[in-house]
Amino acid sequence: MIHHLLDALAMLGMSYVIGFLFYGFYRQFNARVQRRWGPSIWQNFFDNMKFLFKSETVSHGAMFFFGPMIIMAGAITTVLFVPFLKDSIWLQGFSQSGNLILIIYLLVVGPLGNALAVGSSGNPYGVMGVTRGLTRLMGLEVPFFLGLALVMLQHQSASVHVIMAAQDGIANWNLFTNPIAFIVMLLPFIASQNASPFDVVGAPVEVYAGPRVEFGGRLLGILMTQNMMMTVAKLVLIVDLFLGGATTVPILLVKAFALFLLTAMISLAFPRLKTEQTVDFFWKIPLALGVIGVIATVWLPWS
Amino acid sequence: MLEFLDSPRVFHGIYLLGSLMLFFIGLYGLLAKRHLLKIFVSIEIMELAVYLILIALATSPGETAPILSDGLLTFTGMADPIPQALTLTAIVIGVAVTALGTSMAIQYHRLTGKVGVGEMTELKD
Amino acid sequence: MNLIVKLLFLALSLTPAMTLLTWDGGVAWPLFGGITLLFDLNPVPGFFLLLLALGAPLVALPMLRGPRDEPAYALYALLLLGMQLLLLAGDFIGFFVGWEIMTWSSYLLLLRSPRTNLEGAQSYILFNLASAFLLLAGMLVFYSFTGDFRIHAVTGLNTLQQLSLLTLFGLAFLIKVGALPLHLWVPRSYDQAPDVFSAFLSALMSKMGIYALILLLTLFPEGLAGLFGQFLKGPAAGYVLAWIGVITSIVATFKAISQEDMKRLLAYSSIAQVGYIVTAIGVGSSLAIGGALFHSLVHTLVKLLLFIAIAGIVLQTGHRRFIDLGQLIGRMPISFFGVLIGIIGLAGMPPLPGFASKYLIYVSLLEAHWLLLLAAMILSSTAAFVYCYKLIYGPFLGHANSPEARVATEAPWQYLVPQIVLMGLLVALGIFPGWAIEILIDPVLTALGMTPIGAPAWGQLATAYGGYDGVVLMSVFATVFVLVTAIFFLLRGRMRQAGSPYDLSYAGEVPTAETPLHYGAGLGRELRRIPLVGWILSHSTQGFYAGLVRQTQAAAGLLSGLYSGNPQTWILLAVLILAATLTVQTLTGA
Amino acid sequence: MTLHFTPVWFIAVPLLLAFLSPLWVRLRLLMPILLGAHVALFALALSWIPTVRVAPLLETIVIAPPLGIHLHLDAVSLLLVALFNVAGAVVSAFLWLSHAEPHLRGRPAFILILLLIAGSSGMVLTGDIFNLYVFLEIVGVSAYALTALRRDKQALEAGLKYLIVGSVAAIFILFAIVLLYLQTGQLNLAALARDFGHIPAPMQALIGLLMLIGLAIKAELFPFNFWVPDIYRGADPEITALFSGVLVKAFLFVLFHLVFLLLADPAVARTWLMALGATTMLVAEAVALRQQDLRRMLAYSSLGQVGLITLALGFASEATTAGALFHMVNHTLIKLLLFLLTALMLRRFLSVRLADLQGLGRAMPLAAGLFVLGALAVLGLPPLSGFASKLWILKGFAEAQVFWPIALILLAALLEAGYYFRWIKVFYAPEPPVTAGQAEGDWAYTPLLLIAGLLLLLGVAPFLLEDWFVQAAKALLGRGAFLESVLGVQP
Amino acid sequence: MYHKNECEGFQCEQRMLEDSLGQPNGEFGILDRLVAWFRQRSLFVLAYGTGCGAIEMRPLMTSRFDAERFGIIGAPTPRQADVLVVSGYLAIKTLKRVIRSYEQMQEPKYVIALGSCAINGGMYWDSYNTIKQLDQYLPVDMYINGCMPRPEALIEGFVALQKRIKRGDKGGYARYRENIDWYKANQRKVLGDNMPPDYTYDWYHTGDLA
Repeated sequence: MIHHLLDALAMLGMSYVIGFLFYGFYRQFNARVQRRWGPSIWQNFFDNMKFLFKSETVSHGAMFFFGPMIIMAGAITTVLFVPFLKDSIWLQGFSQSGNLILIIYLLVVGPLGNALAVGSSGNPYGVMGVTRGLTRLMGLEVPFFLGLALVMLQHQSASVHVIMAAQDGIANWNLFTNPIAFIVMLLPFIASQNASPFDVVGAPVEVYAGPRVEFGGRLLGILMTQNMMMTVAKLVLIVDLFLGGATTVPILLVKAFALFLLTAMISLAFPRLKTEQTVDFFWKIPLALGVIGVIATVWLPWS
Repeated sequence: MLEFLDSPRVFHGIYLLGSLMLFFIGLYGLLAKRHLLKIFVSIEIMELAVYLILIALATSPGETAPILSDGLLTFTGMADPIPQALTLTAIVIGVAVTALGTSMAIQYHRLTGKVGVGEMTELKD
Repeated sequence: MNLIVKLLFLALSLTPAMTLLTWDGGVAWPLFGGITLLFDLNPVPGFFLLLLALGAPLVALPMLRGPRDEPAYALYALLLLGMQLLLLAGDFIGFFVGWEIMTWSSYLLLLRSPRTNLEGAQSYILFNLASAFLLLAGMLVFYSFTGDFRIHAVTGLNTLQQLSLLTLFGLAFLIKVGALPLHLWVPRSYDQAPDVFSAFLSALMSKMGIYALILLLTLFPEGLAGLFGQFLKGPAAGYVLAWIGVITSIVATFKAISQEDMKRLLAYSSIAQVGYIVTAIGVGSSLAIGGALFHSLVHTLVKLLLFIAIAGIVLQTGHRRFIDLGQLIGRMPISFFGVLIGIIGLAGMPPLPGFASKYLIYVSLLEAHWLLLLAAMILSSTAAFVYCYKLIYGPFLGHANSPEARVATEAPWQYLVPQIVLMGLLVALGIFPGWAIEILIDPVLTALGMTPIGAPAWGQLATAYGGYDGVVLMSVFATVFVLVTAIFFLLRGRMRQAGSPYDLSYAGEVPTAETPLHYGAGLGRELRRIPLVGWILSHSTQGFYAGLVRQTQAAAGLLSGLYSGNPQTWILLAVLILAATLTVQTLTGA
Repeated sequence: MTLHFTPVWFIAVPLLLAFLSPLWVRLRLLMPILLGAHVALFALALSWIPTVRVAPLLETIVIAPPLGIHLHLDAVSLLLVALFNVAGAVVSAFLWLSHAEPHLRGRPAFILILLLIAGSSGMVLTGDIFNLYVFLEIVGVSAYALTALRRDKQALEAGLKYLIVGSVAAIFILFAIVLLYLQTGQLNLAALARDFGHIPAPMQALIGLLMLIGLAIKAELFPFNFWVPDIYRGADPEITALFSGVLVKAFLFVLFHLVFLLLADPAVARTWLMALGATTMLVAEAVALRQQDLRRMLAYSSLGQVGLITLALGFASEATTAGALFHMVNHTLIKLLLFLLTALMLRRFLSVRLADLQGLGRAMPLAAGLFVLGALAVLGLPPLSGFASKLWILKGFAEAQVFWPIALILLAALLEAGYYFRWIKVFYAPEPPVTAGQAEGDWAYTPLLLIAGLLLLLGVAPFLLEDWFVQAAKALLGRGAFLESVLGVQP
Repeated sequence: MYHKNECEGFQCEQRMLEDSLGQPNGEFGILDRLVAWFRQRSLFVLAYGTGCGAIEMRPLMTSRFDAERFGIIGAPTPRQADVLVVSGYLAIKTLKRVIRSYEQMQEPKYVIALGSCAINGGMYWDSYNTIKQLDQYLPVDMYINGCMPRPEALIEGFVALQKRIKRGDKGGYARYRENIDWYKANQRKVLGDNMPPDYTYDWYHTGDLA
């Protein structure tokens, strides 16, 4: 019990810390690409803390308040169901009670809780943002799931543990044994991280109508927190699935950072797409790749 | 000279031809005439043609009426009685139908002033 | 008197439950000419009888609201009778009798709604009768092959015979479940039916089609697998069926998103959900059938819940369009929770059981290696989030858009009791998916001659691809939720309730009651800009069926020209036909 | 002295009553007597069931067949006679119990209805072809007169049209009879059946065609049934109920009786008759889709059912025949129900057009409910009797592995549903209709409820009559047995 | 509250406003210090581009001046913003929007008046439809002078604000709350009946203070 509690706390703390550091890094990296200094690597932490300690928070009713709580709970649950380490009793959370498909669905709890709260605020711009978000979700889930399904099929299991355990040695990483799945899944993964070029939903700063239009103060702080934790959960999940997982925390950090760097570079290289362009893109390019992947790995006789 | 007419085939042929002509005249009237009474007349003509066929073809020349009287005590040489009975019945029925039809036509004419079968349009939807 | 009639009706609505609990032994009813109706309770229909037993009283309760309506009560009782006959039938004739009683009594119930229009009613009855007649044709073909009306597996059929059976029965049942492109009647009738009765239509009657589809599998010795060989790791015949199901669900989902009426939206969502079940039946493995059964169960509960909640809203506000509602969350909190739980179940989110059933179906698709189907199914189930959101946003969140929505009060208790019961059932099933598997589904699978799925514990769902633990999931989520909320309140700072619903950050502008702030009806409209969705939404089968009706009418008009009012024409025709036939006879015969 | 019951009673009693009717003055007794007569004859028919099961009953009049006239009571004719008397009883009960118009309760109506039933029974019972013609004309005359009984423009027009077309049909039939007699010298049906095969083939064809067209006009088969909707539209619905329930059935029976008797191998005519039946059914059901007047719609529906029965009888297998006979019974009951309901509606709203019957379900809930019941039965939906009979027919086809009639029958049923349910929908429209006429007392519904009960009973327990239908089918198809019973020889 | 008897007119008001600056915000413990530090390190700016000063906000965010290194970044809505930058002259019509936006911000919140026009009317001193002094209507925390100020000046202003926040100074929002009647009276003077609705501030009256 104590072990579980400590383990869970460790996972949460780690995901939070990694989360704001990675985000800070991303902002700095972004600044350097744009030839400026950029904020400190801790900047996201500062922002988050500031919001969490705002002295005033406006609420628009019970659902508006509970929405972020649901999101936060969903995010924490997600983190707790993703195994961070392989062959270890630590940083496992409750991942033995879950599986990949469950995690994919848990990833969606956040957006839906958010949607409830936004709707409750009564701001139509927020709801427009939510619709954009759900639309994007609709676009990205198909290739994302297809890529992961290829991995599940490869290992005949939906258990992250099993998939992780099967990838001993760098040659057995799914990144190399099933590269097409990785490629299929990569861009949707970026979109699910709410990163450019698929970030029109949140559209930081520029577009008035985002899901968070009505959130301020501590509720916004909660939303930021869960976002960072969720990002880490997703990164770790992909590391588990494609990069062979990690046996120790440093290795995990390295692998996650490498993956993060890859996604960050892709993000920075492309301009933003409109929602329908995003969806159309996902249903054309990654999905077509996925279909090719399915044909190559399942339909053809050698498979 | 006209003996050949007494041979049954010719005799029957003539009657058949005649009654068929009658039948077709009736049919023509039925199809071409518009007046209700004319139509009834045509129907009657057709019916009569059928009776005629029956009577004529069932009777050969030289046969007598199937009535036992005036010294005729046997059935030899008599015509087949059944067609005659049938025809009598049929005529009665035919008359009844025609009478009914005529009375209905008259009543219809009194009500509407119409006599033509083509003018009957009350039942059109 | 009033009370007695209503209590009697309520008692009648419990008959399926009584049948389920007290049935012992078969009943045979000879009809004529060697046709004997056999009735007995088997596990497979028993499962569906359980759904009926659950749903019937829950629908009956809200029906009691308002003035006494004996015809409706009587028809409802007849409908229940028909469905029980259908489920108990051991032979096709009994099945058909039940099927038809169900069809026409539900049609008459449908007519009791003042909103039913001619198109809706006609499409309902004609599609359903077409389905019934196809079923009858299938039965007769079956009879001519086997000389027997009993429902049993037939062996030794050639491909053509199998195909004809499969086509006739398949079409019949696909119409009943509302598969594309035979779904025209579904949205119309679910929309126009009396509000509470829509729940019955969607939740229970569509399940009869599912039952029939499962029954179809048992007609062939090895299910679909024995028919036309394998495709990948599943039956090839099922592959087609599965695609029908998936395409149905995709199209119906997008149609649902574009609806502006709550009940129509739910109708399309029913089509979509049943599409998943059809897909699962197409896969045909024990896991898939288990998933199909589980999803039937969940869909029944969810749709009962949603339709009853929506019926409550319509009752209280008189509006059914999203554009006329809004902000009912404070005024109808229980209904709000009903719809919330309902859409979570509908969207298949963990931890509610909708996820468990979808999980089984996904895994069965994976096991069959039918990944494209899996992707398509994911598409429709993620797109379902949009309409689920629309369903809760439209009536409950946002701003009230009509005077009635501003003053509405919570629905009467007759509507709330079923909702609370259903919410409880859904949550319980979500926590204990293994229980449902063990107790409800495995006996059915065993009866179908399949390997039971089994569950290590009541809280756990286990498959070859791994499983999850509903208890852990639920407790983690609940604990975290409570803790997060508690911690939030520990933080310093003040929560302040916005002084007005119009206190919105609205680019500095001040919105008023006149400002169009409710986004309900337009939600999802922008999806049209996505090429695929736009294509789907701009096409409909309605035109085809309307054209069919027009052509039939035109043909009827042409033929009715023959029935002129002129006796001479009649006679002329008769004579001409006589002459023509005679001529032909003489020319050919002589 | 014991009364000697013979089949002649079926014809003699109504005729006697009809001709004696001027003897009593009290008009109020007419309808009870009519009802009583039919009920008594029905009871008489029932009492013969055991006898007929053993062997057909031959009632010779004056001279023994084949020379004399005789009545032939076997299972099938007993069935139809019983049916006709039920129909007569129901209609007379309805006329008695409801506020029927005076002309329908007067002496002429009394006489004509009796004549109609007597003639129909005669047609079914007689074993002599000329006698058949006589009964046919009796039926015809009474039908023409009944049609025109109301004596307004519409009724007279319908009566005239009916008379013209009916007479022509009678001429065709008479012509055929004449030719038959000239060819064989026989009038007895059994003897004709024996000798028909010896007639030269072209003459057989001519006789067959003449007979077929004459009877097809009478039995309302396409393309000889164009008169039907007009007549059904013009006559009173109570009368139409008799036409659809009794007359057509009698003529259908005569048609098939002759076919099965005269042709040693009914397969010769099978294609023809089945084609006729199928076309009749499909055309009628299609045309009915567009009808705006209830009487017309029911007329077409009636045609459709006649087509179905023809299709099934034409196939001439035992199962389809039994089913078809069952369907005849059902159809009679259903059409009685529907036409009598039409009469009620007509009295209430003075019109039975679709637009005028909007929301009838509110003004006349029982009538609307019974209409629904009738519609369900005619569509062949369980648990009503139409289902059992249709199933029997379809089962017969399925047993023989002939599938196209099944497809056509189901298609026709679908079309039929298309218009029946349109009417039902309109009946249950939310807005109540404008009532112009008088409301009806509850007693008028008694016979209708009786029929409804019968429909339900026969639907749930068709085995009650199963044996009778099978016997009847055997009797209808059993040419050999017929010849043997009349002529005493095996052909 | 505003005491009329101590001094007169504009001077008096000015003194009162300046007095309230620089007073520590009650107790200032370790947690408060930390929080104040986080607050100053992360300023989300709602840049209300009322006039030409808005032009100068853009370079501030871009590569050359890069305000993000100070933790200053734009915010899309007033709910998320900490700093309201009123950049340039304020037409009466705009004032209403600015007031509403300010009231919708979550405390702690700060106002920066950018450019002469917002501080004292500037070249629009005698315009009929602009206001002259923003601080009569909203509590300004920082005045950045110039017509227009350069981005460097803006940065300096922001940094000065950050210092003040870090010190735990009571922000202008406290002043606004305390003197709400005065501010509202001023606003009503120019806006007349066209005031923004009450519900964004009326809780100040109910004693519902933090």
